Amino acid sequence: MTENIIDLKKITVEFKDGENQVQAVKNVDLQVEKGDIYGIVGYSGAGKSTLVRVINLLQKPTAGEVHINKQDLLQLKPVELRQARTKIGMIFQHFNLMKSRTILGNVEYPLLKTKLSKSERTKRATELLKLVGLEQRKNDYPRQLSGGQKQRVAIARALANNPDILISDEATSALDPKTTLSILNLLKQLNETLGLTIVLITHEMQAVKEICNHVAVMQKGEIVERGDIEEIFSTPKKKLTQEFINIATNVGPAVEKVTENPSFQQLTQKQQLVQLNFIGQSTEQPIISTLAKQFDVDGNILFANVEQLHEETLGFMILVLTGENQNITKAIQFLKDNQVRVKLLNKVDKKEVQA
Amino acid sequence: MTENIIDLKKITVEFKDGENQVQAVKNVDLQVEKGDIYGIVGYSGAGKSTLVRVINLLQKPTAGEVHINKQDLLQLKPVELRQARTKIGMIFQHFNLMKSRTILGNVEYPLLKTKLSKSERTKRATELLKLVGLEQRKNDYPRQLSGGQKQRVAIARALANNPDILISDEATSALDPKTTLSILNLLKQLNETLGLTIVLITHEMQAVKEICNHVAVMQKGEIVERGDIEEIFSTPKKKLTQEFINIATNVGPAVEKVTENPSFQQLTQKQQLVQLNFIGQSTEQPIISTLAKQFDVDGNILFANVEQLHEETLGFMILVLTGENQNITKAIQFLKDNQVRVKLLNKVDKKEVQA
Amino acid sequence: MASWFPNVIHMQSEFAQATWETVYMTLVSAIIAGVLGLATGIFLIASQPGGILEDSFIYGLLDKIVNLLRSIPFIILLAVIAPFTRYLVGTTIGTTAALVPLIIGIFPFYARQIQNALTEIDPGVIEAAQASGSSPTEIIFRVYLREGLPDIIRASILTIISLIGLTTMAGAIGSGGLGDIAISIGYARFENDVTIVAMLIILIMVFIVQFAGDWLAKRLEH
Amino acid sequence: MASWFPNVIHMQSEFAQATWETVYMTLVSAIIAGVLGLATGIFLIASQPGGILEDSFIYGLLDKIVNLLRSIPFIILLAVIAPFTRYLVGTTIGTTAALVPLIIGIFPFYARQIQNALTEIDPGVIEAAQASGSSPTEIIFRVYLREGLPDIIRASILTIISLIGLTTMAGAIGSGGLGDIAISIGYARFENDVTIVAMLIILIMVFIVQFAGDWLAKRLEH
Amino acid sequence: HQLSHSAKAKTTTITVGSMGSDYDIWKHIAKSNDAKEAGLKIKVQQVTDGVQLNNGTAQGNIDVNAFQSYSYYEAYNKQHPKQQLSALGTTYLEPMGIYSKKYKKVSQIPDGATIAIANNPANTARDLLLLQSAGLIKLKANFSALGNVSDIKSNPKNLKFKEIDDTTGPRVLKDVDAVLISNTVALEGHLHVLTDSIFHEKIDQSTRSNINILATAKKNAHNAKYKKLVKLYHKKDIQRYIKDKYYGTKIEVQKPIAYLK
Ligand SMILES: Nc1ncnc2c1ncn2[C@@H]1O[C@H](COP(=O)(O)OP(=O)(O)OP(=O)(O)O)[C@@H](O)[C@H]1O
Ligand SMILES: Nc1ncnc2c1ncn2[C@@H]1O[C@H](COP(=O)(O)OP(=O)(O)OP(=O)(O)O)[C@@H](O)[C@H]1O
Ligand SMILES: [Mg+2]
Ligand SMILES: [Mg+2]
Repeated sequence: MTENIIDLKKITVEFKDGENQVQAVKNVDLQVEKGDIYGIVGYSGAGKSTLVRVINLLQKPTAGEVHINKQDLLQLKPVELRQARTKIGMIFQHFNLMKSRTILGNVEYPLLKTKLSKSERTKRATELLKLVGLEQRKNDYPRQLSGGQKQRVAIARALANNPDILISDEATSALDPKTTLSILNLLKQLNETLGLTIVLITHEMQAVKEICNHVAVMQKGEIVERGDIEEIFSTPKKKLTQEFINIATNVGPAVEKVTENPSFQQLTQKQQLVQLNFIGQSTEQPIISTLAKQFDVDGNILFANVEQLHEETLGFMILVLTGENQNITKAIQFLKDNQVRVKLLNKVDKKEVQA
Repeated sequence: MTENIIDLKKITVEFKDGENQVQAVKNVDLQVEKGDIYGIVGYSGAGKSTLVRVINLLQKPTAGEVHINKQDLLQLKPVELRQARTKIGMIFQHFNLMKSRTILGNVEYPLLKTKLSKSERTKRATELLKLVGLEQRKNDYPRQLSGGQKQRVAIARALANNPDILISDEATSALDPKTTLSILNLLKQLNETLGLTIVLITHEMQAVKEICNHVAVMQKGEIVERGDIEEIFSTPKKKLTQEFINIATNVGPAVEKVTENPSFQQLTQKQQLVQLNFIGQSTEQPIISTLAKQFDVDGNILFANVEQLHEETLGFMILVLTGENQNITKAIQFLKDNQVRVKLLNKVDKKEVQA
Repeated sequence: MASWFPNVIHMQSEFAQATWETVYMTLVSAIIAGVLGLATGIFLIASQPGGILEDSFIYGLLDKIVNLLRSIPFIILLAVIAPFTRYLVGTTIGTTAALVPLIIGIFPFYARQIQNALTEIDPGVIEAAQASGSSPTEIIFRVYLREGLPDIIRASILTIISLIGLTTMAGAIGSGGLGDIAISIGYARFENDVTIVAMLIILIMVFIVQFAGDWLAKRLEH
Repeated sequence: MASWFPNVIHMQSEFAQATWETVYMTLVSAIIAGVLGLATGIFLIASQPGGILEDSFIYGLLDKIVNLLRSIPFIILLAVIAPFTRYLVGTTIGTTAALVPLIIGIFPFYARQIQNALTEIDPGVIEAAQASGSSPTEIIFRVYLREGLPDIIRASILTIISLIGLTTMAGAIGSGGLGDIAISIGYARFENDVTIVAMLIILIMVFIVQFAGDWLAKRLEH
Repeated sequence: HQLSHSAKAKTTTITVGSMGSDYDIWKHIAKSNDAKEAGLKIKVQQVTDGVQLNNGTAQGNIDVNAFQSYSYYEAYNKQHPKQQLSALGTTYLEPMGIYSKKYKKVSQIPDGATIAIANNPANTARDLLLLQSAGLIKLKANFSALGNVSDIKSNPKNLKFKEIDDTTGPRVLKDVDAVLISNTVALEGHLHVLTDSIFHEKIDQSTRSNINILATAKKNAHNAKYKKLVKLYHKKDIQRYIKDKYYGTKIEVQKPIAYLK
């Protein structure tokens, strides 16, 4: 399981355009283990698309090495490269469907190279279309589909050839949440049953949280942070990562809203606004109940985002603690002793938490 | 403020395509008040794009009436229609930028019709590009931009002419969360300062919650539910709406995760898994603290999503209640008496909550 | 009838013959020049800078050959390639002999049009095919020729109509055909009715080609 | 020199004259036919079913005129439009008189090419312009002509090269030019060196047009 | 009409429209001392389409043309009652010849042989008349100057006719059994009608109408300057030049127009 199916070494990609020169990717290393689901997030224009396009050499890097499935892609003969590419499915940000083929024809396309008979191809493509919920439309042409429908066709096409690796460039950004979830579940299922390795560019941190095991955060062409999903979500090191998580978990906007709300600004002497972050088993112990029973401090939840992430509980909360001053102080100390990070919000610098 | 700037009456749109015939929009009424921010959500292919394209008559309805700003668009002369359109900005799902113009040129395009001088146009367009964070790239061409960057240019273009109405068809779906948030804030600010009316198609319920006052849910060409954002989010009537909200608030996946997780299935006799939904001032009273102090029932939060929505608190939680059986029963009764909806999860039918 | 078309009336068999000759020349040279031009156009697209088989030598060579052939006036082309024509069809005069210069005269034009048409294809779609492991040949047949089909058809209409025009010049080497009748009988001998009828028949052919082509292109545009 | 080009050597002033005539005919008719063809092509696009100024009558009319003009063999066109030519330029013989049939011979071809080129423009972009309140005229000038510029240039190259070919046929009405020298002196008199030199000059012109056009099209393709 | 106007203004410049070897001859004449002596300024313009050249002459865009035989001129006048031409005088007669690579004599031409003839009417009829004189075919009684293969009465050898652009004549010699080539074209193809052809026209009654003429618009029929051109053509130096250049195949004919009728 620790074998790296994708191993990009010191990848640099430059675009030259007359006088302009953009370094879209700068000296990036990226290792993805077989069977992993690897998320890539970052601002628009960070170089995510460019980086993943290097994986199947659609984008030749200006410098660096590309090892996929133990093959050094840059050293392969064209025919070998094409063979290697059949095992790397790709979902494009802009769908890239063929307008002259039906939906079915588009999904069948990658199968034309295989030894499957016409009817086997149709069968396989129809199955895939069923998976993405478009079997009814199989004889329509891309022009007749809505944005999300096109994206689902692109997903089916990328899976047609039973790839080892699936590269997904915002495959769900045009989809409604329900369809997004079902596609993510589909990907997860393929990952679990067939060992499909997935590289997922997405803007939806929710999606990352949902299915990724690892995540890399890109900024201005570089991977500024990477790691286990729990690690990144619980203890982000970079400001950018923090911001992304704040927005994804909605903490950023929530803090802003709460601190801007006059009614929460006018707390009594006996009240204290706090922000709590916690991870792990800490919630095995019922915090708020404990505060109430042990310190006689009531916790009123203004904002909460608590969830189970890979067997651990990850939580953010904004509470109004009400009680005697010394009790509140004790309660906060108790929380800190239990690995809960506490931030007093009355004094908080608005800028610091704002997105 | 109760004047309807957009008033679509009994709109039907049919696409004929040889033998095929798709009713993309079926007999839909849509009223949007001046200064409102109106969200439209729904599955991929539900007819959202088609419906909003009727607002500026890019899509002629097969039947129905289109009143915008008190004008009956279907009765206007071409020159009047064009005049009316200058006041309706539109952000397209597929950007639709002109590849022969620079970023700046694209944003300036709608201003070419106006009386502004060249330098005034450039000034205005540059301001807008600054707002979307692309001022640095203003002399680049669309080809040189990433997907998200293109979308931001499209946003700037739609705003160039100081429209009264802004139609946004998934304007933020290709954007990272940070940029999304800043765009949403921008829209909200324009809405507040200039009274811009916004119709927003989006797949991100988070975005809807963030800035919309009203929301309509579309399914198969019809608006199946509509109303105030608080109303819809707290007491959705249709299954589809429920599902969307569940996914948006992450309740659906959370319930699934929790109920599937063996450690939560093996609760002791003294434990009870519950799901709580609440809205309004109910959280003024610290629920969990009260349960602890009053009923000696500890509440351990497995999942929580609590937030402030237009001055009200909206919350979903999954808790493990621990205490004597009769205390738990009393605690649940207490919650119900306080307008908290309680669902016992041990017995829950998995299918019912699964997305 | 006889007073309006005094000469045509005695030339029915000549008209039938000429129509057949025009159809024959147009069809045969369209098919052969079509294949040649398509192949050349595709090679131009594939070998061009940034193409799927980028090769600046082949691109430069083809580009120059196409330009060269396009600079030779047709009448001179008839003469220049006469030895080649004789080698291929055994004679340099007559309808069949006309095919060779017609083909060589029109295929570079068609190749250029194909090149222009295929330039339009969304590079993203080509990339998607490459990503799925398609070879250049597969991309040519399964992507370029399919995605570009409506445009290829439009280019073909334009070319076939130009070709019909060109056949009228092949009269110089005894090709016959409607153009030849219109010019060397109708025009040169002042039998205006012959010119008019010959042109009407050509016009009908042009309309049929245009109509059928438009219909096909529209049908294929999904 | 003298042994390789026995005839050319005595014809330097004729060559200079002929080159000028060809350049003159090509340039002037390219400009006028360019404007006419562009206008016709744009009207075809705008009036076509689903176009920004859909009008099936105008579309049908233009479509038929273009086809009609394209079905007339050039030699006959010379004769048919002679009265019109005389009305416009006062004579039917000579270089200037050749402009009229050249223009009428080439502009329908160019119009068709423009139509084909503009068909390619992303309808989404047209919609975006419509949504911003642009009038049909604005869409034509600010969207079609700009977005389609690289393709318009490619179509123009193809047309200008075809036009250079067509000028060689205008010798029939005393237009002069390189094609005429190549045919009526070089070819008819077996003075091969004359033919070769005339064609080389034409070839150079073709290359200049192609090169300049390609360069421009590439530059404009952002 | 600027051109005719300017022609009047500069009365000394005469535009002669011509083609082929006539064009060369008239370019020579234009530069000759004889022309200067006669006070004539001549501009020669090549127009390769006979119909256009006659039209242009009738309309006054060309002052005088020099390319056609009398029979073709008559046919033109018959078809264009509104654009009448007038013959100024005769120039020369050149014999049309039958050429063949395969056969030395007309009698050797076999059954079913392919004969290439000109596709321009000035020469088609003349070609057919020559074939008739050679005894290969018989033509209908009303055979005109615009006659063509459909006017053949009998074709005992079942000859096949290919109408071609006559300037390609020398080039297709190899591809057919025999080609009829006008002298102008033959000369350019380095063929000498008197020695290389297997049969050629005699200068007799039957070929009288093949004599070449100078023509002008009817209204200029009596223009003295234009008439001077006829005299100029027959000047000694000029005739010597023509004889040398065309090996005596352009036989001078200096007769009144009435002789041709
Ligand atoms: N062909 C190109 N020429 C010039 N610059 C380019 C080109 N393609 C991409 N870029 C630039 O490279 C940078 C990275 O682009 P890329 O598409 O990888 O971004 P991204 O992270 O995928 O963004 P998004 O989330 O918006 O899709 C951007 O600044 C972009 O403008
Ligand atoms: N031009 C067309 N011809 C035929 N059917 C069409 C056309 N445009 C849209 N449709 C169909 O109409 C329905 C509604 O499409 P629409 O684009 O409005 O969906 P949408 O709600 O915007 O979806 P998405 O969220 O995926 O963008 C879909 O079923 C689509 O396939
Ligand atoms: Mg991208
Ligand atoms: Mg849509």
